[in-house]
Amino acid sequence: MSVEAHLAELLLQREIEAFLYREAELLDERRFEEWLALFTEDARYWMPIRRNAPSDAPERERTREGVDVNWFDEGKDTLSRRVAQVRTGVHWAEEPPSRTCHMVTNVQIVRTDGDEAAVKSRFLLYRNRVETETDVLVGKREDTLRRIAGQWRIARRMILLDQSVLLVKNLTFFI
Amino acid sequence: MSVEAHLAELLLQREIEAFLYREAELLDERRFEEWLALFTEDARYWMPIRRNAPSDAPERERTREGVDVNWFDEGKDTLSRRVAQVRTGVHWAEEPPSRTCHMVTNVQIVRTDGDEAAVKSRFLLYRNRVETETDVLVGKREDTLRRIAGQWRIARRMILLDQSVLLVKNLTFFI
Amino acid sequence: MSVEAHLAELLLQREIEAFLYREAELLDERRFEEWLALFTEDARYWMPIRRNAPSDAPERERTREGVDVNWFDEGKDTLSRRVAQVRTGVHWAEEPPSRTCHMVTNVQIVRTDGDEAAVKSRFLLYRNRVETETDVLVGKREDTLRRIAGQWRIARRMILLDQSVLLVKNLTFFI
Amino acid sequence: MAETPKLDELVDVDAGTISREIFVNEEIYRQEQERIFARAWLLVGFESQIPQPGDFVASSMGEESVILCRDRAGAVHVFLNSCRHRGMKVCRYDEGNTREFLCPYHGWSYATDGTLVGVPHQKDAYGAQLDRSRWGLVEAPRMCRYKGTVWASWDPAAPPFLDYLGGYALYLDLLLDAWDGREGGAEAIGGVHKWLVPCNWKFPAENFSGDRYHGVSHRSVDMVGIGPSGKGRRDMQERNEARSLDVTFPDLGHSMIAFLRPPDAPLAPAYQDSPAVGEYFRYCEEERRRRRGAHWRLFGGPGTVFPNASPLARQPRTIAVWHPRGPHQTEVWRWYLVDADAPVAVKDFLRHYYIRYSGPAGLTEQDDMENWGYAHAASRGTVARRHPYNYEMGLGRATRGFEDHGLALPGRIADIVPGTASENNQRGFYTRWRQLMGAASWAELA
Amino acid sequence: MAETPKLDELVDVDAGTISREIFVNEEIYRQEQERIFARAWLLVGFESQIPQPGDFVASSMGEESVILCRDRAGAVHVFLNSCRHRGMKVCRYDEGNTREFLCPYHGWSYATDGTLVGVPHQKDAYGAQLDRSRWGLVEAPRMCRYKGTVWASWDPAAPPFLDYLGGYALYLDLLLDAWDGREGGAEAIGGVHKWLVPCNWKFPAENFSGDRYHGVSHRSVDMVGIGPSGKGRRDMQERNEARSLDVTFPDLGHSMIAFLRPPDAPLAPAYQDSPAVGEYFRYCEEERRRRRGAHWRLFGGPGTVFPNASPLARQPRTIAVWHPRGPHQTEVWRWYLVDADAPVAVKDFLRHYYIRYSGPAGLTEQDDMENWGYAHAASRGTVARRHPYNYEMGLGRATRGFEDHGLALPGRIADIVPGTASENNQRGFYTRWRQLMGAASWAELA
Amino acid sequence: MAETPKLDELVDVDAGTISREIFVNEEIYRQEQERIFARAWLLVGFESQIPQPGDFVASSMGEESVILCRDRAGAVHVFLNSCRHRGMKVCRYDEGNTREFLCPYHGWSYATDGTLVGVPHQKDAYGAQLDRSRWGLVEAPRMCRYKGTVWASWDPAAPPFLDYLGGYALYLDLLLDAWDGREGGAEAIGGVHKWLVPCNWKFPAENFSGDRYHGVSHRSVDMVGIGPSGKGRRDMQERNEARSLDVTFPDLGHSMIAFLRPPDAPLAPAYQDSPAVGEYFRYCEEERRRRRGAHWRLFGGPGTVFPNASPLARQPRTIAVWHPRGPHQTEVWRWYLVDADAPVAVKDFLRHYYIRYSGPAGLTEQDDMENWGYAHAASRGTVARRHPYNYEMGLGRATRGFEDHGLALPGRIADIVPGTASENNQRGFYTRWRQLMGAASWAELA
Ligand code: FES
Ligand code: FES
Ligand code: FES
Ligand SMILES: [Fe+3]
Ligand SMILES: [Fe+3]
Ligand SMILES: [Fe+3]
Repeated sequence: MSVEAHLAELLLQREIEAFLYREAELLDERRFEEWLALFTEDARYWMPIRRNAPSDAPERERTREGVDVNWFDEGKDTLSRRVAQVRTGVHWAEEPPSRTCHMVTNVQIVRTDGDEAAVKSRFLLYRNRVETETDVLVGKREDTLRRIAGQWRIARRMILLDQSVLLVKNLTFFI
Repeated sequence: MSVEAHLAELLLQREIEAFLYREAELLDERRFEEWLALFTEDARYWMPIRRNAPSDAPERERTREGVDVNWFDEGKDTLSRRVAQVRTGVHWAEEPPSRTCHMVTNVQIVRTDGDEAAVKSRFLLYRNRVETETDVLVGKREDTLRRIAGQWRIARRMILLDQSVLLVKNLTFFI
Repeated sequence: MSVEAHLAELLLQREIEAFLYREAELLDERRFEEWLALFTEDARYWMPIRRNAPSDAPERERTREGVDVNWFDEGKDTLSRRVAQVRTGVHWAEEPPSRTCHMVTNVQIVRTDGDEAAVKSRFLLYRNRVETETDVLVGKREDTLRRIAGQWRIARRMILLDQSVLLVKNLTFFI
Repeated sequence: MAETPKLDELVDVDAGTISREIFVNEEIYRQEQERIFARAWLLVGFESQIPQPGDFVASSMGEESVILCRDRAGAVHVFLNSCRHRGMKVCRYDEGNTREFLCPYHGWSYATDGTLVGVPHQKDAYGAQLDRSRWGLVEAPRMCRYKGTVWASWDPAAPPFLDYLGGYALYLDLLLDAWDGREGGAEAIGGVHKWLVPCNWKFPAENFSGDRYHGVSHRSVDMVGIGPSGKGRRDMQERNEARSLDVTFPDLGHSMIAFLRPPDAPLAPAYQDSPAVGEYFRYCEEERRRRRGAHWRLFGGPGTVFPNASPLARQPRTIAVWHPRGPHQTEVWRWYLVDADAPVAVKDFLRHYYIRYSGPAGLTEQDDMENWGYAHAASRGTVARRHPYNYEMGLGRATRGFEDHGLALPGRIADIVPGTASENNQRGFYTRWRQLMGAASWAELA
Repeated sequence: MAETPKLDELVDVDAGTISREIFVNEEIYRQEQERIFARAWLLVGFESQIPQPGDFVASSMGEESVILCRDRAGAVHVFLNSCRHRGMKVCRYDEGNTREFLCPYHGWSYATDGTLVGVPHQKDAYGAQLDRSRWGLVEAPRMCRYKGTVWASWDPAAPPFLDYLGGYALYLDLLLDAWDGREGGAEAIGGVHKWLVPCNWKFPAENFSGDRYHGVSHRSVDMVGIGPSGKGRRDMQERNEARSLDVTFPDLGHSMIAFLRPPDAPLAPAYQDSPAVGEYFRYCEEERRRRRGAHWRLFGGPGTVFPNASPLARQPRTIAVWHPRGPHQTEVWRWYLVDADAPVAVKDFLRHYYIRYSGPAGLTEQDDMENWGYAHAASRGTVARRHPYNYEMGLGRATRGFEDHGLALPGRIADIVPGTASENNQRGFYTRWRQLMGAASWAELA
Repeated sequence: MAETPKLDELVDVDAGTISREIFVNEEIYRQEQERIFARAWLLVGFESQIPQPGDFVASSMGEESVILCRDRAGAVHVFLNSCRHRGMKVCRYDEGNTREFLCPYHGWSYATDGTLVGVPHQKDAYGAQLDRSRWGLVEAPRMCRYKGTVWASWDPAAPPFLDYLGGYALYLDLLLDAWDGREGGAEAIGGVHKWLVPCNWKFPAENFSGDRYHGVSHRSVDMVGIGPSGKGRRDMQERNEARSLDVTFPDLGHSMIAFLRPPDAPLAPAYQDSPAVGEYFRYCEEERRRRRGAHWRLFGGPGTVFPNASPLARQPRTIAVWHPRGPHQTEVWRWYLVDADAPVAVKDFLRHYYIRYSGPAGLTEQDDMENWGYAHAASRGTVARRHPYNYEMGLGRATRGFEDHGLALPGRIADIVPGTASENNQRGFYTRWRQLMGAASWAELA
């Protein structure tokens, strides 16, 4: 491959890692409006429920987007309402605000297609609030990123939380 | 250094990070046969037991490869049997399958020598299974990677788990 | 941008990631004197206490450097004494030594200015000692790195631990 | 802590005071497991979860794992999920279809009807010793299927389920009957929300029994708007036009928030975010008026079937079970319901609404969990436990024999000023709680 | 476990043996909450934390969260942080300024003086039922402000705070009075250290009461040097020249390590890392000698105000509270003090010294936490609990009516060989612990 | 829960039923600590772990940390790992060599024979007060070295270890004697597996006592093959040709699965993955036949020395201790044995086999842990606890005075059909458990 081609590959990886780190920064600094702006208007945000299924029946292992009850299965409109709720100042579950930390690792560009990139990453989300309340959520994300006017946007996010019974009392944060 | 030299360095780092992320993906997607194929035929897989030793007697701090009882101290043949066991469908400790997540960070290429690279990384392995059973293992890996026919392979892995008494009931997964 | 310019960007990111991974390696291998040498003579090491404040009173959310009581608010001299203490062999809180693992992620270069770089990163610090004692600390770091004689040095570090009540009994390690 | 006299000091529904002890005390919790959860009728699941012979789903009764299963002959069973030999959990899957449950420890196997069918080396190892008929899976001695739901009790002496429901059936049906007025016809959407909340199980149980009072909890949602017409939490006009009734059956423990619309009420605008959905409900309501006579006027809100099953009859239409997990933790299971015959577009519209409203990611219930958790935590201390909770709201203002334009409704009913509230239902809940905790057997309660 | 006779077997201060049971036994812990923490005077915070009307800070009394608040009229209150309706924690902030505390569950609101001022729909929902005057925030019936500190007790029958302090006030003042000899004048630096330690609360309480003996714990610090003159832990000369007194009040439970300098002692060199700071203390000491008469000679070290407030009078100048969090865990709160009038440079110098010495990141106290944690853990076992701790050090060698060059000091005092130690103070601490644990009421103790 | 009559209801070995309570009940667990673990002989470690004077290793007896130490004079001791002053854990290392144990809290120091040799400032601080001879480390009053293993008991009245072992010594020797028939000669490979399992300690203890029945647990390993000849779990021919004996000593509580080969049995092929290893064992067996007379025919499998030490005599050759860590958790310690004189190649071959078979990473035992953990969890519930476990297998089919071709074997022996199983050994284990739990002292048991 030519120097330019190699370089392009490296730059793309760098760009996307930077994008995901920036996203985490916006979330943990509670700059939610800027975070929302990272999503395309037609964005999908989906987090299935995981089930304990026999190893030979993987199709039962997670709930279906657009069909079953999921943890999240929504578009930008609902995401916007979540952000608006935090800003009311009377969203008690986030008053006082939680201290969150999104650790993003294992960033993989699995496919690029014109202005779209399919990206996998892993997350560890640490939440601590009030006195000693502490939660840790770990899992994978599969994003479809789209380059619009030179800026990357999230067109689709699938969140695969590695829990079946959710071990936290609520999901008042974004992953 | 020349542009080419710099680029080569960056590409090697990228290649190896991509390799380790890919490995984690295969493990967490339970594609164990593909994962096995990442190991050389003469591969070594070693995880010592850690001891509490005086700071001035570091030699007592871990068990010895090839001499003492370790958590793992084996080659590809035993690894293959582990994979075969998971596939029997009656390996109860993994039925239903565990939900695992390998987070890989701090990838350092500490030495390259022809087709071999000595690579250090850190891992956080999250395991959740059945209802609420949850384990977190954290530590370091020291790998010797070998490039064979243009593909990286794991020729040797040393896993330094940061626990003395193992805090999980079994090790039915790979690190 | 020119190839050279792109490459320079990539190399800087790589350099700084390598620097932070190296730092973590020195800490976890307890090579504290080498770690100290990574700090400039005028270095500042600050870790504020976090408070639960109303979302509309963010100024109350953390203690002030140089004014309030903080977890850490010191320079290289005090850091050096901490290292010297570990080396006495009678610093009981680290006898036997803790097993620590610093996982560093989300490395962001937020600003460069001549020989200085403002760098953000996230950490997960795992500590396990004696039999089953285990602590996990998660949060962010904001570093000012300075290039001196071609080597990066830490001129300033702010550690934002995502806890209010500290959930560990002591801070006998560095973050 | 557990003797009857003490309980009387702790729970004084007539005075409207209840001690915090019953929420945080370990001994009282232990007694609840014996006297309430090992005795009462509990919701296990939905028949629609196990349509075929051999289908099973894991469920929970109180603290314990159970298997809801349809045997090869089509009969429904509820089994304790534990092998009779050494107790191994015989089923560790959430759902599936099977011929038998094979214990992975020593290989005893149980048919889908619970009988012990396989015992390795039985002849050589046990000879005549083992009477297999006595060692099948422990089956809940009482099981009842009701309009698609499955209920069970561990106590052979428990009253029949319909007696246990009593007059409350009328209200539970507001959840389980189709909105067009036909009997039954509700189905659970695939996927069950399961999550942990750090509070005693009675916080959510009493809240759902009839807490109209916690509007401030949800003020943020009312400001943002997530309802089916884009505003507030739900469509309010039909509620606002109706009489607001807090219905409880103190001697059964069941309660519901209900609404009774005027005889001549026109159709209230609703589901305006989707013409198709609006149209569907308009059609259903016409059908409902036709089929149900005066009863079309009645619709429901949240409620609780004693002890821990909480229907929410509409907007959103769900049923939750509050499984105790120690005195200080509750595992919530939540099913979401739609009319089985509704068009796909309607089901999908409702599913989106349900999820954004309910559960751990629901804009509304996130704040409930925060309140239940910290209310519980702040009630554990030595000094806190000396100060009872206040249940005086609307004390003495409920009546039996409610009637409106010739429509009589069962239960002890508080007819409240719309927009306000009463603790009539919570007092009903704890009246029954007190009865069961004090009684050595169902016979004593008769 | 909790009957009086048993306690006598467990605690034998005359023989100098105390059973490990009192540190690890659940039942004894429960009784401590009733008989000690719900009864004794506890340190809540500093007035300087709430200078303005409406200012509040969250604090803790025993296991429970409380609010320390200055009402709109300027009066100081201590409230249980729990709503009277269903117990919700009404204040989840660490500090702030407010007009009222609004409960986020149902919206009851309480004025800063604790009165229940807001009850949604009171008229419609409660009518005459609810007597608001009976349902305000639970206020600590006893509260006392003392030289900038705020103390409270849950027991209306508790003796007045000054009686509770008794002769110990002289020693507590060594912390709270300005070093130049003026009354009061100490202020807490902003920021409170709060952290968890895996040990029973009595380990730190007894250690601070007067443990001169654990030098080996801190040997590493003595080798490294973190003191204000660059050596050891602190400036030693003034200590070395002084008489070393272990002071305890067995019938109060309070203790302190104190030092009495010779009448003719010259100023001892100190704070040599900073001429400015050294000069400040030289000046203060002159003032102190002038103002205090013979009492200038007295200065203090660590101590404990029974049960769990531990002043450290100087070098470093702090006060800690050891909040019980179950028998096996303690939450430490630690304030750091300076003379309010000291120059900024002095305050800053001291702040740096305090932090590197104290708390979880303090080079000195890190090792205390290690020792307390593993001493506790190693005392939980069945066999360990059969072997009491040893408190024989200096048994029978303390005297009352201590006097030196005409200066009489209160308390039972062990006059020890400088550099050595005694367990006089720990025995005093457990004497009082035994009294409170055995008494059904304050009256019994009178 | 803990009174004798109740225990009789819970444990009925004659009927073959045992209540789940004894596995999950907190009070029974507490009583086990007093009556079993503070009284019985427990395995502490191996002499080979402390070859030199001053060598020590940390170990555990029941819940408590102990130090196994060889003093400067070469004598072996077992000490409670807790300082007599305030309980600090005096040794926090897993192993090492030392002149003394220095307590890091106040500096008391103990010689390797446990005597209190160092007390800072003793003269000035304690004067005549402290009788050092009474405050040495708490030493286990009973300690016994047996063929390289070290055992101890906290009860001075415990019977001598050899009486405690009784006729079981013959079987324990199958682990500890060299395979060539010489006495002793086994050594522990360096490195001890230590890990936590979420189950009561009796699950593994009874499983090892003689559970031939759980083949289904290990079916996956039998399919994959990890044995020394590449197939199954181990070499089976010698087992298949032998008589299968389940041996128990109900009045001692010890058991083992044993095998008795025919007098004329030829050498069975084994260790075929390595000619060298196969040759070694062939040679050893010849020696063994020469040295042991008829006894060469006997070899062992898994067993349990009451209460919690479990030898596995061969394939793999290990011994485990099941340390209780609360009723719901067990910490396993596992040593792996080889003949000290075996060639390095043989030791290395066995080490690989042992590791892939045993422990948390062992293909075989991974599934045991899964079963023990979920069997325990599924037995905790209120309803589950009403249904006892079944121990009827082979009831009444064991005999005393077993003999075969003139070779008499001690113990109550069930002679079972090869490939099948019996619960003879588990019944023996619980018979003794019941005796100790019911007896106030060893005297009562005599
Ligand atoms: S536990 Fe199920 S067969 Fe033994
Ligand atoms: S709990 Fe505070 S208002 Fe109801
Ligand atoms: S605890 Fe060991 S010397 Fe004090
Ligand atoms: Fe609500
Ligand atoms: Fe100290
Ligand atoms: Fe097994």
